[in-house]
Formats: sequence, C-alpha cells, structure tokens
Amino acid sequence: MVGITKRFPGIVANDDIHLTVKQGEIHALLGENGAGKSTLMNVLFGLYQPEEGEIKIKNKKVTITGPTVANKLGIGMVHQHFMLVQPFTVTENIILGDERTSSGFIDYKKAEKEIQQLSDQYGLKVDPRAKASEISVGMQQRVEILKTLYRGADILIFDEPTAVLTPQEIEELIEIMRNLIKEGKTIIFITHKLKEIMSVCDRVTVIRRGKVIDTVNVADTDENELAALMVGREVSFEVNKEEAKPGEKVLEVKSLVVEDHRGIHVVDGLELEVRAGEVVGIAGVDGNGQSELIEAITGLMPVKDGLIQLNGKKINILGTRKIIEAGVGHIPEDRHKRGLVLDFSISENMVLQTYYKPPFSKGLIMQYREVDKYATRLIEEYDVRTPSQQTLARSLSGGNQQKAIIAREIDRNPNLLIAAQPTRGLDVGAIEFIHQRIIEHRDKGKAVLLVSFELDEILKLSDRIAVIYEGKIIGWVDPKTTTEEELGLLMAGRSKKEG
Amino acid sequence: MLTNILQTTVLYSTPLILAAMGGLFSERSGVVNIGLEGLMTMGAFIAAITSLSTGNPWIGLIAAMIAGVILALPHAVAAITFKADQVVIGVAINFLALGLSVYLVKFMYDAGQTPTVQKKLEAVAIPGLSKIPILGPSIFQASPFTYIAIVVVILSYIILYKTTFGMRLRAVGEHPHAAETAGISVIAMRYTAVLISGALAAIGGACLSISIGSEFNQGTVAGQGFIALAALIFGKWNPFGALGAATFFGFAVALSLMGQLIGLSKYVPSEVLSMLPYVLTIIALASFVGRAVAPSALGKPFEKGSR
Amino acid sequence: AGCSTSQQGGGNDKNAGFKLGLVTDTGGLNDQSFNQISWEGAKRAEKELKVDIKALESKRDEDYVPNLTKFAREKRDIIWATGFKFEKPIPEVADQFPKVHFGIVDSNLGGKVPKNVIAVTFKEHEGSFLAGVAAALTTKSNKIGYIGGISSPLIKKFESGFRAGVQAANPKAQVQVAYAESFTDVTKGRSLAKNMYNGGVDVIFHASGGVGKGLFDEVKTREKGKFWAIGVDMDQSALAPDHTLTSMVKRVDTAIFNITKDLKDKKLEAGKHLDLGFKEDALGLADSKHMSDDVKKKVEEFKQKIIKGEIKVPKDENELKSFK
Amino acid sequence: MIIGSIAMQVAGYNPFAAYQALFVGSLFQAFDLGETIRTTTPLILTGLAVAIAFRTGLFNIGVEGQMIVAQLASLLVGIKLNLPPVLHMIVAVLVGGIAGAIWGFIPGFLKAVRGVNEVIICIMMNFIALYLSNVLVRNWLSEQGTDSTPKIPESASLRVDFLSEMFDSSRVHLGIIIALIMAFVMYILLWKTKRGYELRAVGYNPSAAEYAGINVKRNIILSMVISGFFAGLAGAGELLGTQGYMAIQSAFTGIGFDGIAVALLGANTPIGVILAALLFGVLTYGSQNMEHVAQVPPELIRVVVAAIIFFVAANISGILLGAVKKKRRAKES
Ligand SMILES: Nc1ncnc2c1ncn2[C@@H]1O[C@H](COP(=O)(O)OP(=O)(O)OP(=O)(O)O)[C@@H](O)[C@H]1O
Ligand SMILES: Nc1ncnc2c1ncn2[C@@H]1O[C@H](COP(=O)(O)OP(=O)(O)OP(=O)(O)O)[C@@H](O)[C@H]1O
Ligand SMILES: [Mg+2]
Ligand SMILES: [Mg+2]
Repeated sequence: MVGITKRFPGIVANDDIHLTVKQGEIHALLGENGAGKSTLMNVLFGLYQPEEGEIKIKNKKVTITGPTVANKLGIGMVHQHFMLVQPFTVTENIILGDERTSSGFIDYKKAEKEIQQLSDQYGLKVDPRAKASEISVGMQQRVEILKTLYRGADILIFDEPTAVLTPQEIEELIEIMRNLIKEGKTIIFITHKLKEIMSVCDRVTVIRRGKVIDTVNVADTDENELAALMVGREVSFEVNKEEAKPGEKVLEVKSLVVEDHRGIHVVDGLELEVRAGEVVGIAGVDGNGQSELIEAITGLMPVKDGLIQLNGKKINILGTRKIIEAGVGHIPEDRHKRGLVLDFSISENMVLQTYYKPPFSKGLIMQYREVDKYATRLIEEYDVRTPSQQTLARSLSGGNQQKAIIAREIDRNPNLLIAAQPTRGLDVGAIEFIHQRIIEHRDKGKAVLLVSFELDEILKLSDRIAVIYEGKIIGWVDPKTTTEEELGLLMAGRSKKEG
Repeated sequence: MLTNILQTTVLYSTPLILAAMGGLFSERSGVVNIGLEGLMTMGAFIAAITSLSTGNPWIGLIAAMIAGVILALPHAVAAITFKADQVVIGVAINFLALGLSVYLVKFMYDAGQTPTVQKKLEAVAIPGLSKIPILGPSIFQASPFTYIAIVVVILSYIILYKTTFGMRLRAVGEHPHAAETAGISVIAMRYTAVLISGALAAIGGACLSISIGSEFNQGTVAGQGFIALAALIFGKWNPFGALGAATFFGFAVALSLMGQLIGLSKYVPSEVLSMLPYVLTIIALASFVGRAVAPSALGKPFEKGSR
Repeated sequence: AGCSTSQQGGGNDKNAGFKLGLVTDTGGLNDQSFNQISWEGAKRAEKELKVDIKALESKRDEDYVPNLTKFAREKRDIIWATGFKFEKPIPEVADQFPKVHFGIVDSNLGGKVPKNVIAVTFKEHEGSFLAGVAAALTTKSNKIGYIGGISSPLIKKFESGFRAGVQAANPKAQVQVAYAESFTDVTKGRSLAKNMYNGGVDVIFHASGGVGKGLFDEVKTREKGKFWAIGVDMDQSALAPDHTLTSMVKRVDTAIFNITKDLKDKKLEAGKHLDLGFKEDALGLADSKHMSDDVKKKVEEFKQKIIKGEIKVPKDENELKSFK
Repeated sequence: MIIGSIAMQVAGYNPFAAYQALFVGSLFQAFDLGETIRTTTPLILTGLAVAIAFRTGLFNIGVEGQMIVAQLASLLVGIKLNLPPVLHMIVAVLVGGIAGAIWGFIPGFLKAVRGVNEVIICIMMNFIALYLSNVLVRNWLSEQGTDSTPKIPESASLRVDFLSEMFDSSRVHLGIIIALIMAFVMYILLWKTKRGYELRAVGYNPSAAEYAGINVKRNIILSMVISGFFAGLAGAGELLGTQGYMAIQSAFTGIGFDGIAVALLGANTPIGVILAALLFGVLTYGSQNMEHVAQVPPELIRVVVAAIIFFVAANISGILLGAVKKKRRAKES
C-alpha cells in the first residue's frame, strides 16, 4: 500500500500510509484506539475508497472498488465487529455471497462437505449446521476465518480477532495462524496485545494518529519499546498495588442457581464471597456462567434458587434499581448493549442510574444544568476524550466510551464494584488507566468483583482468584503463587490436585 | 355450512395473502412497508381500467403488477437511496395512491368509480379436485387469484429459503454490513425486494377489482392493506406464517358472517359480530402466538461503511 | 366531478338568477346513490329552469359546516344537503343564515324544522315493501335474503318494509337478514350473497351501497332465471342485466327538482317536513322485463293499498312485530 | 407542489389559480382561517401522540381508534352528566383523554407483558373502536329514529363565543389552546422530567435502561397510555368543539393516520409537529376551496401532500446527516 490517505469529515484517518507486507509473513499493525488501523484495512478490502495513494499486489497496481473485487484478488478480512447473520447457520454465513448452486437451488449438502473439509485442513473446529446465534465467540471467529478461506483468500486481514477471545481460544487462533502460514497464506494481524505480536508475528508496523511511525522486525524489539512507539511515551505494565487489607464481607453468594431461557442451570450451586478492600477475580472459559452470575447479582436475571447477600442483606428478590441503591456498581461486559444509551449525550449517560436523585432532579423535574456540571467533572477526572459533554455517546471511540462508563460506575462509590471485561478491545494506554482506577477503588476499602478472560489482567489485579467451571466455583487460587498454566488447567475443569 | 365458511375464508384471505407476501419481500430485506394499502389501491385501479380498455383481465393483472412496481419505485428511491424514514414514506405512498387513483377515475370517467368490468377472472374449478367434498368447492373452485396466491406463497418460501437470491435477501434484512462485506449489493437487493413487493401487493389489489368485485372506487381497498401488514407480522415474517395469519383472519370474518346468517344477530348486535375477527386476532396473539422477531435491520437505512 | 361543475356550473356571480348549491356527504358526488341522484336533479334544474348550480363534496364529517357556510355566504338561494348526516349541521348553519334557504334529504330533523329549511324524507319502507312483494312472489325456494350496509335506523327502515312485504305476499317465505357493517366492503357483500345463495336463497335485496356491488358480482356467476338480485336507490340492472329482478328506486332527483322549482316560483314556504311516497311518485320499483306480469300486477295492488292507507307499512323492528 | 402543478396542467386546470385558491381559501379570511385552525387542532394532538410513542420506540398506529373511544367517552360525559359549565367541559375533556389512554393501554400492556407487536394490536383496536362506537350510538345513544346522538349541552362545549366571533363564527374552539399547551407539555415531559428521561432511554436502548434499573415494561405501557391520552384529547376536541355529537360512522376519519405523517414530518419534536400539522391543516382545508374556486378535485391535494412528504422526509435525513457531520467536525478540531 503506497501513500494511502483517507479522510473522514474533520479528520485524516490515514495520512500518507506506506505499508509493505511480504508474502508468507504475519505482519502486525499496532496503534492506539482510533489510530486508523481498521480504516486502512477497510481501504485494502475495498469498503472505503482512499482519496490518495494506490495499492499494489505482487507489484501490480490494482483498484479495489468493493469486497467482491478484494475477494477476487485473494484478499479476505475478518472484521473487528463480527459480520455474521445471527439467524443463519454457519454454512449459510460462510457461503453467503459466494453460493454455489445446482439447478438454481443452493446445494447445502455440498457446501457443508466443503466447509467440513476446509475446517479439517486448517484445524478449525466448526459445526456447519449450528446457528450463528448459538455458537461461542471463538467459533464465530473461526467461522469468519472460514469465510475468507472458502473464498480462496491468500491474504488474510485479522482486525483485532483476539479482543473477544479467551486465552485458550487465543492459543488456538495462534495455532491456526501458524497453520495458515504453512499453507502459504499471508496475514495482516491487528491486535492491542503486545504479547501476541511477540509470539507469532514477523514484523510490526506502528501507526499513531493516522501516520506510520515505524516498521520493525519483531525479533529486534521488545514489548516496552513497542508500547512506547505506539503511545509516544513510556507505559508501565505493572500495576502498582499494596497488599490488600480485606475487611467485612460485602458480597456473599450461597448455592446460587440461575436458569437461562432454555431452562438449563447455567449457574448451578455457586458459592462466592467478596470482602471489603479486596479484588476477587473470576477466571473461567467463556460460557461457564460468568455473565449469568453477574446478571443475577445485579437483578437483571431472575434467581432460581439460593441466596445473594450484600452487606448481610438479602438482595436477590430486589429489582435492579434497589440493588443499585444498595451499593452495587456494574461495568457491563457489553458496553453498547447495556452500558450506554448511544443516542444520549455523554451527560445524559453519566446519570443513567442517578438521574432521579438530587441534585440531578428536583421533584419531577430534571436539573440538566447539574447533570452537565457533573459530567464535565467526570470527563475531566477520567480523561474521557470528547469535544463536549453534549456529544452523543455513539460518536466516541470504544476506549473513551469505556472510560465514561468506568467514570460513572466508580464515581458512585459503590460498596461492590462488578467489572466485567473492563478493558476489552482497548489499547495499552487506556488499560493502564483503567487498572489504576480499579485498584484505587479497592484501596478506598470497597469490594471489587472482576470478571475477565484476560488471565494477565486477572493475575495482575486480583487479590484472590476464583475459578468458575460449569456454573460452580471449583477452586480458589492465590495470584502470587499461581502460574498461568496452572490457572489454565483449572479453568479446563480439572481440580488442583489432579493437575 | 362448513363449505360456506371455507369459501368465505378463501375469498376474504386471498387478497390479504397476496399483499402480505408483498410486504414479506420488502420487510425481509429490511424496508418497512406500510404502503401496502396504497400499492393495493393502485393495483386495484390499474387492473380495473386496463381490463376495461382491453377487455382482457389477464392484461389487467399484468398492468397492475407493472403499476405496483412503478409506484414502489419512489418508495425505494426515498427509503433506500435518500434514507428517508421508511414509515413516513409508506404513509406518503398511501396518500399518493389513493389521491391519484380517485382523481384519475374522476378525470377519466367523470364518476366516483370505474364502469363495471364485465370480463373478469372468476372462479375456475379444477377438474377432479373440485369434486372433493367440502374442500373441493372452497379451495379448488376458486378465483385464479387464489391459485396465484398459493403459488406465490410456495414460491416465496422456496425463493427465500432455497435460493441464492433469497439467502442474500434475508442477509440484507438481518445484517446488511455482513452482506456488504460478503460482496452483496445491499442497495440492489433492497430495490429488488421493494419492487417485488409492489408487484405482489398490486396483484392483491387487482383481486379486489377484477375478481371479487368488478370496479374500482375509493372504498375498494378500505384498510385491507393494513390488515395484510398485520397478517405479515402475525405470521412472523414467514410465508406460511403470513398465509396462516391471513387465513385465520378470513376464517374469523367467515365466522362472524355465519353468525349473522344463522340468526345470532337477534341476540348479539351485528356490530359486535363484526368485531369478532379483530378481537379473535388479539386473543390469538396474546394467548399463544406471542413474541415475533422482526428482521434485525428492519426500518434502518443502510449507510455504507457505518456500523 | 369537479370538472363537470366547471363546464355546467359556470359560477357566474353576476347572473342575478336563482342559485342552487349542493353539498354532498362523504360519499361524494358520484356515489351512484343519493348524492349522484340529487345532482341529477340539480342538473335538470339547471337545464330546464336556468338555475345556476354548484356542488361541494365533503371529505370528512367535519367539512359539512364549512361547505354549507361557503354557499350560504355566496347567498345561494337554496342549498341542498344530501343525507341524514346533515341533520345536525343544517340547523346549526341555518340558524346563522336566516335569509338563505336550505334543504336536507333523508332527515326530518327530529320534527324541529327551522323556518328556512325544507326537510325531505322518503317512505323507503313502503318502496322496500314492494320489493319484498316482488321477491316473495318470485322465489321458488321460499328463501329470501336481505343485505344491509351499516345497521342504522335508515337502513333498518328498508329491512322492516322489505320483510313486511315478503310476509304480506307470501307468508311461507323466510327472510335471512345480514348486515355488512360497512358501505364499501365488496368482499363482505359477495361473501354474504354467496353464503345466502348456497343456503338456498334465490332472491336477495340489498340496501348497502358499495357492499351491494358484491351481490351483483356474485349473482352474475349463477344460473340465469334462477337467482335474483334486487337493487336499491336507482335502477341497478346494468350491474347484472340478466339477474336483476328489479330495483327499489328513490326519486331524489325529482324531489330536488320539484322543490327547487316551487321555491323559485315562490310556490313553497320553507320550514316544512315533506315525507314523500308513492303519491308524489317519489318511490317505486324500476320497470323490469324479469318481473312477470302477475308479479307486476300484485305489486300494483299492494301499492294502491298502501296509498289508500289500507296497509300501514312498518318502519322499524317494533312496528314490524305488530304488523298483521 | 410542482408535481401537483404538472398534474393539474396535464389535466387542464390552472395550477396558479388552484394554489392561490388553496392558500387564499385557507388563510385570508377570518372564517377560513378559523376553520383552518380547527382542522389543524386535532392534527397537532394526533401528531404529538404518534411522536411520543415513537420517542419510546413504539409505533402507535392506533390513534384513530383511541380518538373514537375518546369521542364516545366525552359524549357520554357531555350528555349524561349534569355539571356546571366550565367544570363540565373540563371533565368531558379529561374523560375523553382517559378513554384514549385506556385504549392505548391495551397494546402497550400486551407489548410489555406478552411481547406482542403493538402495530397489529393497534390496527385491530381501531376497528374494534369503530364498531363499538356504532353499536353504542345506535342502540343506546341515538335519538329516536336518527343516526346520531343528541348534541352536547353548551356547558360541555369547547366552543366559546369570543373565539368564534374573532374568526367570523367559524368553529374554531378551545381545542387549539389545549393542543398548544399539550405540545409544551410534551416538551417538558420528555426533555425536562425524570419520566421523560426514562421514556427516551427505553426508546433508544431498552437493555441499557434495564441495566440502569429503569422499569422498561412500565415505561412501555406508560408511553402508550400517554400517547393514547393525547389521541384522546384530539378526539375530545373534535367532539366537544367541532362536532358536538356522534353519528354512526362508516369509515375512519383519517385524522389518526395523518397524525403519523405529521409526527414524522415534524421530526417527532413538539414545534415540528405544530408546523407540520399547520401545513396539513392548510392543505386539507384549503383543498376544499381549491375545488370550489378553481374546480380542482381535492383528491389532487392528496397527491401534492404525498409529494411534500417525500421531499421533506428525504430532506430531513439530509439535514440530520449534515448536523451529525458538523458535530463530528467540531469534535475533531
Ligand atoms: N465511518 C467513519 N466516519 C467518520 N470517521 C471515521 C469513520 N471510521 C473511522 N473514522 C475516524 O477514523 C479514525 C480511525 O479509526 P479506525 O477505526 O481506523 O481506528 P483503529 O485504529 O482501528 O482503532 P481501534 O484500535 O479502536 O480499532 C478515528 O479517529 C475515527 O474518528
Ligand atoms: N460510522 C461512524 N460514525 C462515527 N464515528 C465512527 C464511525 N465508525 C467509526 N467511528 C469512530 O472510529 C473510531 C474508532 O473506531 P473503532 O470501531 O475502531 O473503535 P473501537 O475503539 O475499536 O470501538 P469498539 O469498542 O466498538 O471496538 C471511534 O472514534 C469511532 O467514533
Ligand atoms: Mg479498529
Ligand atoms: Mg477497537
């Protein structure tokens, strides 16, 4: 890609970018949120037309006017946000747009067979008949990869594929990427996780504010240098924290049972307690009841059986409003679905749980001036980058959206803060900031329940780690004495002793 | 009596089914269509005047389809290209169709209705099948429109679920960006769907003016487009579902008419009997049909590159 | 519609002659019913009496008052309002314009007719009675049908008269009654007719506006000479020439013409209710080749009896119960 | 407009005269102006009703039915209760609003509790209201032998002499004041109150509202109830101000359906709704005059209205897009 410039109203997302990717390599793209990585790849995939610059493939100049052209040129893309049609089966999703028909009808049988073959060839385990809405995130990712392979892509673009994966799934994905290279493919890999870059990539290009900073060989660099290149300053990976001083029991969960809409016990006799002044991390593979546990505690899902106590008071019959008032803060795992009203201003979002209380309202009337004042303070304190507090939440970048949520939840000073995947998809700078805030909250003597698929994050932040498996806590570990390997085994359902 | 009920059911539901199938295509592609009423009106009008001028109702039928497509075009342009609110555009289509057709009738005939269409598409018995007791006289001795409706439902099902076109159409209605990245032109698919919608709804209207009735006036469609829309939603945006819902509605009307004919109106006012189909529909929805999931992208204009 | 007005109405204000205005109800000028027939009467007045005529169509019930007012402000000499829906607006506007004459068709204004209003009603029950006689004498199966539009007192009046006529001429015959609760739903009209004919009915009378078109659509598909429809308001035989037994005709045009003429010639004082019937030749059965001479003779006999007052035709359900 | 002109030209009418007739006939004489305002009044209220529901993510296509039951209820209060003048009117208006609210409650309740699509229920409720009013008027409320009910007494009427006189004895009535007040109420309700905050949150993102402890179901029901109340006021105004009685109806008035277009043309904002309703009022009432003076059939005005909606609707999105772009530019700089 030579001299690519892509402008959006008011911003140059890509500014004279030169990117050379060699055949057969895994080339990483690194940059802060909003640096322009996705934009560049969308240009390569033909979704955007650049204002300037040209694209050459095998030294031949090409014009990519749309995804179809990109496909023909052997370019496939796995998008940052999954592009799966939820009610469709895996097979339908894969063949969409490149269907092979026999006498006018789609030949599902043949397609299924082909997909099975492809997935065996590259070690991608998928069930061709499953519905996209019912498969795990990891499998959705593999379906996205299969989509590109099915179209015979040679150059694969992975836009932040690991942001939503569990460590096991990331391992698998990295294995898959290695297989693909062996089969002669070329990969462009976007990620915020430096460790992944170090482990699989050959070269890395760092982008900052739409400009290329540098392209380096992975062998010649280290994580600290990359982080500095990308953010433009030193970044510390360590979380500085004191020893925890656990106090009173804040949250107590006893033999909790939660049923999902199919009537399956997704949380099944779970026991848990979190004390004031400590961070309890919950480690586990996705789908073992983490989400349901949180939704049950926060009153978003009915409790089938068992007890949830907050500061010794039973809360599992209360509604969400009462639970919030009892002192629960919640950073939800899906910021777009739960965390924000995207069409509200930042201001309005900042008082999502407190709008009805003084000073934000008096009697029946909202006091928007107070709301704005409050929002302005939070925006400043939590470094939310936005032109004003009146900006719609929709137009913020993911990182800043997350910061806004964290500001809101922590500033309410809850006795129990539940943080679910608090740093998903964020760049290292933002992660550093958020981690500090969570620890500060703990140090104020509050309880924190952290749910994350990032073992790193869990190990760094937690004072105690509970491992969840099939809806139960199957073991507790001390982050200071355990290793990622040990944790991984536990998460796979093996008890400590067997391991 | 059963035969009577079934005959009325078939008679009543045929135009509803056709219009609902029209709505199906449009809405499955993600474009809300509350303009069904207007499309039916235009279909009824054009079918009547072409049948009158050519003396051949089949030409009337085809002309109605073409008119439906032409009327659906501004709908498509406004809703897809200009990303206007789809509901408003549907309302505008209804205004346009009713205003234009009634105006033209007055202009052409100096009357509030077209003259009577003499050569119509009346019931045709299918040899053999029409002799089956009960079912025969109701289903196999019906208007060509009824057969067309049944064929359209089956074809819609096949197209939607078995062909490339249908799969792409559904993808566009559920997740247009996914479709776009798969190399499908969302715009082209939606245009096609809205135009098909116009053709089918117009046939539904034509059924009213050149088969069941024999003229067009401003009361010819009178709300049936909205009932068809309801049937589409009631049938959960599925061809057979919509067929079932439209038939259910026709059946309820048949029951209410039958109620009068057996003398129930001595005890129950006939207005109350006429309410029956609407009340039954609500009861059915509230008690067992329940939640219907609309195509996810329904009503949302598609913008390239956004998410 | 509008275009016809422009050519025929002229709208020449300098013309000091007699001016007529006609406001339709929501059915519009070309409803093939009383609005249209009234307009025919006005047109006749234009031709024969050189009256200046103009019409306004109402789209909604709310339009009645402004439309009447418009004509009143133009100082039209007589403003006709067609339909019972004007029974409230007419007194209201008439009160404001005491110098202008108004006429209303199909309502007696509850007996309280203002000084400047002429209320005209028709004895539809008597006409329907004759339709009943014709049906009763034509049926072979002794099963007769009646399809009503919306069950309102006026339409019930048709039903009562019709049923009384059937009863008088052929006590063995049964009348099946149904209301579509609509004036436009052709499908309902057709379904009702289909069900009735399937059930053995062979003559059906309707008073249901557009719904009745469905009756003619249905009867046309059936055996000639065996299944019959009876039209209403005007001669509807064109809709199904071989199947229309007759029609119960209501001569609104004649009434409008005559009253306008009398007003113009100052032969009539306003502030009256005129209930028109056979005597005024305001009602009757349309001539039809399908009615046998016998039937025609019987119909004429009954008509005379009604004129003479020997038969009092019931106007509603209660009167029907005590009929004979 | 232009499309309308072309159509007229083709049909041999004089478009200039027609439009002149349209505007002169609706605005330039006190009486006509009064009648135009009278036509606009219910459109403002039905437009607001639709807009409020839209703001909460609901499509209230049942305004038509809500108006009918409101008319019935106001009528009952008008003719069956005996109250002192002003109080009688107030009670009749409120009861009408409440009846509309109840009619809106049913689809709202079924939506919230059973997940049934409100559009179907609303469509069905419209027809039920129509038949219900007919059966009651015919069997219970009508004067002997007629198709309509008695008129409401003066004490319940919204018509006041000074207004009528101001507009040359047209039927403009206090409903317009109610409508304007309600537009203001909608503004306050949605953008100034806690309840409005909740309603909008639920409209934009029910999951987030639930997360924040807002009772989503209650707000869905409430939204339909409020929307129905506004529609009910429209019905009450029509009955107590314009008509004064009810007659057996053969079809819907269409004011409720027009409300959908009014709401969306007005971008679901109170001011927008007032302006859009006025446009509709002018076109609707003026079209009668167009027929009277220029002999252009009023149906043609429907075509013009459709064309206007097309352009405005397509344009509004253009304006919005422009605004979003500007915001983003502001943000970046
Ligand atoms: N469709 C769009 N319209 C307007 N501006 C856009 C659009 N897409 C991206 N941008 C702008 O382009 C810049 C680059 O965005 P891009 O999505 O490429 O970032 P990124 O590097 O992929 O970030 P992340 O790490 O968060 O995925 C952003 O600052 C954003 O403001
Ligand atoms: N269609 C759009 N309209 C406005 N801004 C956009 C659009 N698409 C992208 N952006 C902007 O692009 C920037 C980065 O986009 P990107 O999707 O990469 O964000 P992100 O931080 O990765 O968010 P997410 O958490 O959703 O992955 C943001 O500033 C966002 O506001
Ligand atoms: Mg990105
Ligand atoms: Mg991102």
